[in-house]
Amino acid sequence: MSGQTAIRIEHLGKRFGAGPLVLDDVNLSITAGEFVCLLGASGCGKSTLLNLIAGLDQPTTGSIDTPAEGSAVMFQESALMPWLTARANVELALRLRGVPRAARRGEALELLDVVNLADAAEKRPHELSGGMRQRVALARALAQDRPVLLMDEPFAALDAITRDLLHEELERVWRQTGRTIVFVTHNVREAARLGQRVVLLSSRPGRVAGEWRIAETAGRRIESPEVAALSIEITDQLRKEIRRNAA
Amino acid sequence: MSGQTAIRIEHLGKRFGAGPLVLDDVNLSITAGEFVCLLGASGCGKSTLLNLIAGLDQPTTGSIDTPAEGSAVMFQESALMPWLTARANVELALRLRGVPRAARRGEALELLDVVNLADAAEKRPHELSGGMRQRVALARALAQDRPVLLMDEPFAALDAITRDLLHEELERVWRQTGRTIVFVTHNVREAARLGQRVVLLSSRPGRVAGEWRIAETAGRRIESPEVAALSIEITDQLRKEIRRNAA
Amino acid sequence: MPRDTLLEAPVAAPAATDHDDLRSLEAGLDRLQTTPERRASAWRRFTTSVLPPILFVAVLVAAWQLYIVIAQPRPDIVPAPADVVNAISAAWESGRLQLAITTSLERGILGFLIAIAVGTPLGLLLAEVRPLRRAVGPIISGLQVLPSVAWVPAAIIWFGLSDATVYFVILMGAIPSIVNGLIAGVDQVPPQLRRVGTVLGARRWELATLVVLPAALPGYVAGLKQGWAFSWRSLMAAEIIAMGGTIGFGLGSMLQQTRELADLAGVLATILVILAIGILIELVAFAPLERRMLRRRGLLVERDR
Amino acid sequence: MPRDTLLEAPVAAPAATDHDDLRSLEAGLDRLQTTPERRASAWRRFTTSVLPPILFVAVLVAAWQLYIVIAQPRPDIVPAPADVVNAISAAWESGRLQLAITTSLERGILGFLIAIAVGTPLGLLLAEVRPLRRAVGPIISGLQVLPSVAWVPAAIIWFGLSDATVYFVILMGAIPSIVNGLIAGVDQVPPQLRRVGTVLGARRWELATLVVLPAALPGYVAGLKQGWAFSWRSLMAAEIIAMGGTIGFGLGSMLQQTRELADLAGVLATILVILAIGILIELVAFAPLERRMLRRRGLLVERDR
Amino acid sequence: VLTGCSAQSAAGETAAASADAGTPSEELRLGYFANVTHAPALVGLQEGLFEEALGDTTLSTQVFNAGPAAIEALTAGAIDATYIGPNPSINTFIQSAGESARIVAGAATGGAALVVRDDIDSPEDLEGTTLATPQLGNTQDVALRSWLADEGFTTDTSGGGDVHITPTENAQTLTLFQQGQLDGAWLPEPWVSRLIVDAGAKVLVDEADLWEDGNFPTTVLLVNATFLAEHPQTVEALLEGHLASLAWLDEHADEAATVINAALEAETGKPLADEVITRSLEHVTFSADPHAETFATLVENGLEAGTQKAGSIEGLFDLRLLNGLLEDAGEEPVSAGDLGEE
Ligand SMILES: Nc1ncnc2c1ncn2[C@@H]1O[C@H](COP(=O)(O)OP(=O)(O)OP(=O)(O)O)[C@@H](O)[C@H]1O
Ligand SMILES: Nc1ncnc2c1ncn2[C@@H]1O[C@H](COP(=O)(O)OP(=O)(O)OP(=O)(O)O)[C@@H](O)[C@H]1O
Ligand SMILES: [Mg+2]
Ligand SMILES: [Mg+2]
Repeated sequence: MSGQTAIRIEHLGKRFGAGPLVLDDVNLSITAGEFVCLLGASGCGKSTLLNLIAGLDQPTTGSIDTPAEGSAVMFQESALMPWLTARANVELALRLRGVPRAARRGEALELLDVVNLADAAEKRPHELSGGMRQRVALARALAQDRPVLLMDEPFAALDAITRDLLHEELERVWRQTGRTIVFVTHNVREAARLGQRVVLLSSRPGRVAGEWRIAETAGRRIESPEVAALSIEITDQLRKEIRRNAA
Repeated sequence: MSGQTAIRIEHLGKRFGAGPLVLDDVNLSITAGEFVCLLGASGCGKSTLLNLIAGLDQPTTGSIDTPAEGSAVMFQESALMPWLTARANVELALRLRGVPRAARRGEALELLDVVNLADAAEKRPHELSGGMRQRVALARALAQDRPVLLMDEPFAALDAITRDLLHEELERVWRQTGRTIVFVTHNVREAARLGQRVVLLSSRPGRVAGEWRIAETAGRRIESPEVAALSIEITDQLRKEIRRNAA
Repeated sequence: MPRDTLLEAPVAAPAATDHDDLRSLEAGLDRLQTTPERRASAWRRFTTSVLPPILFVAVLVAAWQLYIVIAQPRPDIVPAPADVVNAISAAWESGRLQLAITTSLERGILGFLIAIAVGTPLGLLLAEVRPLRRAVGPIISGLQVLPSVAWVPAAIIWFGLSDATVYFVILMGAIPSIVNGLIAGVDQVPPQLRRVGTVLGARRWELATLVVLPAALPGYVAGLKQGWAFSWRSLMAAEIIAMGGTIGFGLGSMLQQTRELADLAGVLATILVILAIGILIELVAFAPLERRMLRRRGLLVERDR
Repeated sequence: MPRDTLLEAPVAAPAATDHDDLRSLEAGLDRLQTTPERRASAWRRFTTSVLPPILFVAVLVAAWQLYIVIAQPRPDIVPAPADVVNAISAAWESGRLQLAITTSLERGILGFLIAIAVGTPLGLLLAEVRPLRRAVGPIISGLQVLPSVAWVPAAIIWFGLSDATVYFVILMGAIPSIVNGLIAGVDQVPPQLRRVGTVLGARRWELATLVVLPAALPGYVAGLKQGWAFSWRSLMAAEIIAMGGTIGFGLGSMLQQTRELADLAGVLATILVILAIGILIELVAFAPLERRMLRRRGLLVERDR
Repeated sequence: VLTGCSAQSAAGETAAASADAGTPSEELRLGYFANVTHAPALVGLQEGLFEEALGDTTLSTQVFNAGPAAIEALTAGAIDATYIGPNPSINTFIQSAGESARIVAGAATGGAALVVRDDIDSPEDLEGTTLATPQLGNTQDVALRSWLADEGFTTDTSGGGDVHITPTENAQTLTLFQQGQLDGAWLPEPWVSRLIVDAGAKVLVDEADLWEDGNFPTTVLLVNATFLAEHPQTVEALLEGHLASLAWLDEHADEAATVINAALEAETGKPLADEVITRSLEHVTFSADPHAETFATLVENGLEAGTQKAGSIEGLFDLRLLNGLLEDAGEEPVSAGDLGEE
C-alpha cells in the first residue's frame, strides 16, 4: 500500500454498440509493482477491461490513467508470428520498440534465457509445446520493457503440470523485474496462488464484487493450505455470483 | 479390495511400428466399480493405454482382460457430431446400441436430464459451451450402458470453474451408476480430487511409477486439505519423473 | 473498501454441494457461457452487402454512358449501355435468347448431374481404398490442371459436332473437381469422429453412412460447387468452339454468332447473360445449401467486422 | 504392490522450488512435450506417392495398346500409343512443338505477371478499405464465375486477332483469382496477430508489412496458384478460338491445327503436352513454394495414414 | 440401324460397291457448305433434284463452315456424304489408313486465286508480308505454300519464314485485309471476288494458271466408305441428283446466280452482291470430273508444305457408279487416275 499508483480506473463503463452494458462503474487503483489478479466467470468483461487498460479500446464512460510508457500484453494464445523463429519473434518486439538492429540479437537471446529457452531460440512456434510458446510470449512481453504487464488468461490453455511451473516462472520474473502485473483468470486457485490482491468481477454487467488481499506471498504453492482456504472463500463468493444468473 | 476384477492388465507392452517402446510391462488390475485415475506427463502413453483398454488398438506384448460388454469412451474434445443436435447425438449412441427407434427419444432426454441439459436438447454442439458439450458427451457415454467408462482428459480443455463443477457431476454419476471408471489426466489435483486410486505412469517408456489409494472419498473438494497433501506427495514424485528426462 | 483476509489456518472442512445446488450452479454457468447467435437484420444485410455492389455497378454504367456522350466513340467498338440493353431485348423478342438459355442450362445441368453420378462413387472409392487412391489420385488432380477446353478438339474428332461432344467436355471438366472435393471432404473428417463411431459400436457400413459421409459433406458441397463452375466453363468453351453440325443453339453459340456478325453490343449482352446465370445459380442453388449446412455446423463466419 | 497412503493431515509446508530446480524441471517437460518432426524418407515417399501413379499410367497404356492389337480400330478414331509418341517426336523434329511451347509459356507467364502486378495492389486495397470492398468485392467474385472463354469473342472484336486479345483474356481470367486469394488471405489473418502488432507498438505501415502481409501469405499463394491455373486455361481457350491473324503459334493453335487435319494422334499428343506443362509448373514453381511456406508455419500435414 | 454406318467398324470391301450388292438406305444425310463452289448442292436442294432422284430415301442435310467439321461429322457417323474440298478428303483417307471415305464424283473446278493489296505487283514484293489462307492444309493453303516454295520463299506451318502464312477464317480475312493487317490471301470463290469488290484487292496469281489445262478440283463429292459398301443404290441415286444438278447449272447459266444467291441468303442470312456472285461464277466450272490425275500433285504439295502426313491415296476414288450413270447417259467416263475403281 506504499508506492505510487500505476493504474487508476474511475467510474469505468463500457458498452459495445447498442448492446448491453458490459462493464459498469468499475473503480480500481493499482500500485506500481503490484500483482493483481482479476477473477470472474466467462463473459463477465475481464478481457474487455484488460483491453481498455491496454488502450486497445476506448471506454464508454469514466477514465483510465496508465503510465505514459504504455503496457505490454500477453494473451491466452501465445499469438506468436508463426513464420518467425522464437528469437525473431522477440526481436520483432525489440525492433518495434526502437532497439538498433545490432543490439537486438543479443538482447533477444538474453530474454529467452530468462525464460529458460536459450536452446530453442531458432525453433518456430509450431515446433514448440504450448508452455514453451507462452514462455516465448513472456519473453516478448518483457522485450517491450514497459512498467505494466497485462496478462489475459495466459496459462488457461496449458496442462496443469506446465501451468504450475509457469506460475513459479512468472512469480520469479515478477520479483526480478518489479513490474506491475494485472493477471486475468477464471481459475480461483491460480488467482489465490499468484496475486497479492484478487479482484472478483460480477457478471452482466461486470462490477467489482469483492477484493482479497494476501499479506504473505513468499513460498506459496498452489497446494498450500492458505491458498486452499482463500480459494474456498473466493469460490463461494463466485458461485453466488454465478447462481444469480441461473434464473 | 472386495468385488470382482473388471479390468486386468498383465505385462502390457506397446510399440508403434519401429518406434521406441511406448508402454513397457504395465500391470494393473481394476475392481468393478472402482474409480482409477491414470496420471502422467505429456506423451507418457496414457492415451495409448486407454485406447488399448478400449480395444481401439492392439497390444504388442502382454494381455488385457475387459468385460465382454466393452467400454464406453470419452475424449478430451467432446467429439460430438457437429451436424446433430444434443439429443440426436445421444440417440445415435442408442441406435448403435440397438435400442428400438420408439424408445430412443425418451431415453435420450432422460440421459440429458441426468447431466442437467434437458433444456438444451435441441441445440447443436456449436451453440453449447465447452462444459455443456462435455456433459452431452457424458450422456452419450452413459447411453452406451457399458460397465466400464474410459475417460481421456475429458475436462482438460475446460476452464477451472466449469471443471470443478463437472468433477462434482462426475462423482455423482459414478456413485449413482456404479460404473468402473478409468480417468486419464495430467492434473495431479484432479486425480487426487476424483480417484479412489491414483496410478502414476513414468515417461519413455510408460511404466507404473507409483500408486496411491484414498480411503475416504466422500465430501472431497479440490481445495480439501487431504487432497492438497496427497497432491504434494504425487507432484514431488511426478516432478522426479520429469526431471529424469531433462538430461 | 477491500476486505482484507489474513490467512493462517484452513477454514472449516468443505461441505458437499448437494444436487439442486449443482443444478442451479450449472444453469448459471450455462447461461453465462452461451451467447445467443445474433443474425444480422435483413435491412442491415441489405445495406451492407446488397446495396454497395448495386451502387457500384450503377456508377460504372453512368461512367460508361458519360464516356459515350463525351467521346462519342464508334458504336461498333464501344456500344452505349442502351445498345446492350436493346441487344438483350431484341434477342429476347426473337426468342433466340430463351432458346440459348434453355439449351445451355439444360446441357449444363444434365452434364453436371451425370458428373455427380459418376464422380460421387468414384470419389468415395478413392477416398476409402488407399492403394487405389495412391495410384489414381494424382492423375485426377493432374486432370484438374488440364484446361477442359483442350478436350474440345479431341471430342469433336470422336463425336463430331454433336451433343456428345459437349457432354464429354463437361464431364472431363467437372468430374475431377467433384472427386477431389469428396476426397478432401473425407480427409478432413476429424479422426476423432471415426473413433467415436467405432467406440459407439458402428460397423463399417454404419460408420460410412452415419459418420463419415455427413462429416465429409462440407468438402463435398465445395467440390460440387467447383464442379458446377467447371461444367459451366467447359460448356461455354465447347459451345463457342464447336459450332454448327447438330449442336443446338446455346449461349456459347450465340456469343460466337454475334461475334461473327461483329455485333459488339450483342457480344456484351451475351456475356452479361452468361455472368447473370452464373451468379444466379450460385445464389439460388449453392449459396443457401452451403449457408444452411455451415450454419447447422456453426462454421458460418458472419463477417461484419 | 500399491503403496497405500492414508491421509489424515497435510504433510510439511512446501519448500519454494529454487531456480536451478525449476530449470531442470522445465527442461524435462520441454523434452517430453516436443516430438521431433519426422520427415518421410525419400525412398518411402517414392514408393508411396511417385511409383503408384506411374504404374497406373503404365497399366492404362498397356490396356490401350492391347485394345489396339485386339480390336484393330480405325487409326483416325483410336490411334495407337506409338502413334501419339510419334506425333510428339515429329512435332519436336519439325520445331513446331518447341515454338508452340515457348510461345504459350511466354504469353502465359507474361500475362500472369501482369495479372499479379495488377491484382496484388487491387487485392490489398479491397482487403483494407472496407467500403470499397463492400462495393467491388461481389463484382470481382462474380467475374470469377464468368468463364473467361466468354471474353474471347469480345476481345477479338476489340483487339483483332492479335496478342492483345490473348493477354486481355488471360487478365480477365487471372486477376479475379489473385484479388480474391489476397482478400481471403487477409481475412484469415488471426485478429490476435493484428492486436499483438498494435500492442507491440507497430504503426499502420509496420503493421501491414511486418504482420498482415506475411500472415496473409498462404492465402495469397493459394490465390496465385489458382490465378496461374486460370491464366493457363484462358490462354488455351484464347489460342484455340482466336486462330490466324497476327496471333502467333501456341499450343492452343497447335491443338486446333491438328484437329483441322483430322490428326487425332496429334491432338492427343498436344493434350498430353498441355497436361505435362500444367503439372510441371505446379510441381516446379508452386509446390516447393507452398510446401516451404506451409512447413515453416507448421501447417503441412504429412499424410501417410 | 440401317443408317448407322458405324464409324468404328472397318469399312466394307469396296469391291462390293456395285449396284447389285447391298440395300437402299432409308435415309441419306448430306453435308455441304453455303458457298459458291458448292453450287451443285445448293441448286440440287433448291430445285428439288436430289429428292427426285432419291425417291423413297429421306434426305436430310447439314451445313458446314469448313472442311474439318464436315470430315469430323463424317467420321463420327453424323452424315453419310458431303460436298468437300479435295485436301480434307485426302487427309481423312490417309489418316484412317484408307478406311474412312471414297470420292464418288467431282463437283467444281477452278475458282481460287491469290489476291493482294494494290501495291504488290510481283511475287518478289511478297517478301516479309503476311498472307492468309482459309485453313491450314486445305486446298488453297497447300497451293499457296507450294507456289511460294517454287518462287523461292520459305514458309512453315507455324507462321514463320520469309512469308508469314496465317490460316484465318474467310470472313475474318476480309475484315483484317480491310484493316490493313493482312497483305493478301489465297482464297476460293466467292471470297476472291469479295476481296476484289469490297476491299479493292487485285489478283496476283490465278490458281488456274498453275495447272495443266487450268483444271484443278475445288469441290468433290465424298461418301462414307461403309455407307457406300452397304447402300450403293442410295449413293447411285445421290449421284443421279448430282448429275441433274450439274446439268441444270449448265443449262440455266443465266438463272444460276439468282438461284444460288437465294440459297445462300436462306443459309447465312445475307446474299452476295450481284457483282460478286457474277464474278465468282465466271471463275468456277462445275463438272463431275474429279480430275483424279491432279491428286498425286496435291499430295506431293501437301507433303512439301508440311501439312500432310505421308501415306497412300490408292483407292481414294470409286467412280464406278458415276461412270455407269455417265455411260447410260451416253457421256464420256471419267478417269480415277489409277487411284481407285473407275
Ligand atoms: N467486440 C465486441 N463486440 C460486442 N460485444 C463484445 C465484444 N467484445 C466482448 N463483447 C461482449 O462483452 C462481454 C464480455 O466479454 P469479455 O471477452 O470481456 O469477457 P471475459 O470475461 O474475457 O470472458 P472469458 O472468460 O470467456 O474470456 C461478453 O458478453 C461479450 O459478448
Ligand atoms: N499412432 C501413433 N503412431 C506412432 N506413435 C504414436 C502414436 N500414438 C502415440 N504415439 C506416441 O506414443 C507416445 C505416447 O502417446 P500418448 O498419446 O499415449 O501420450 P499421452 O500420455 O496421452 O500424452 P498427452 O498427455 O499429451 O495426451 C508419444 O510419444 C507419441 O508420440
Ligand atoms: Mg477473455
Ligand atoms: Mg493423451
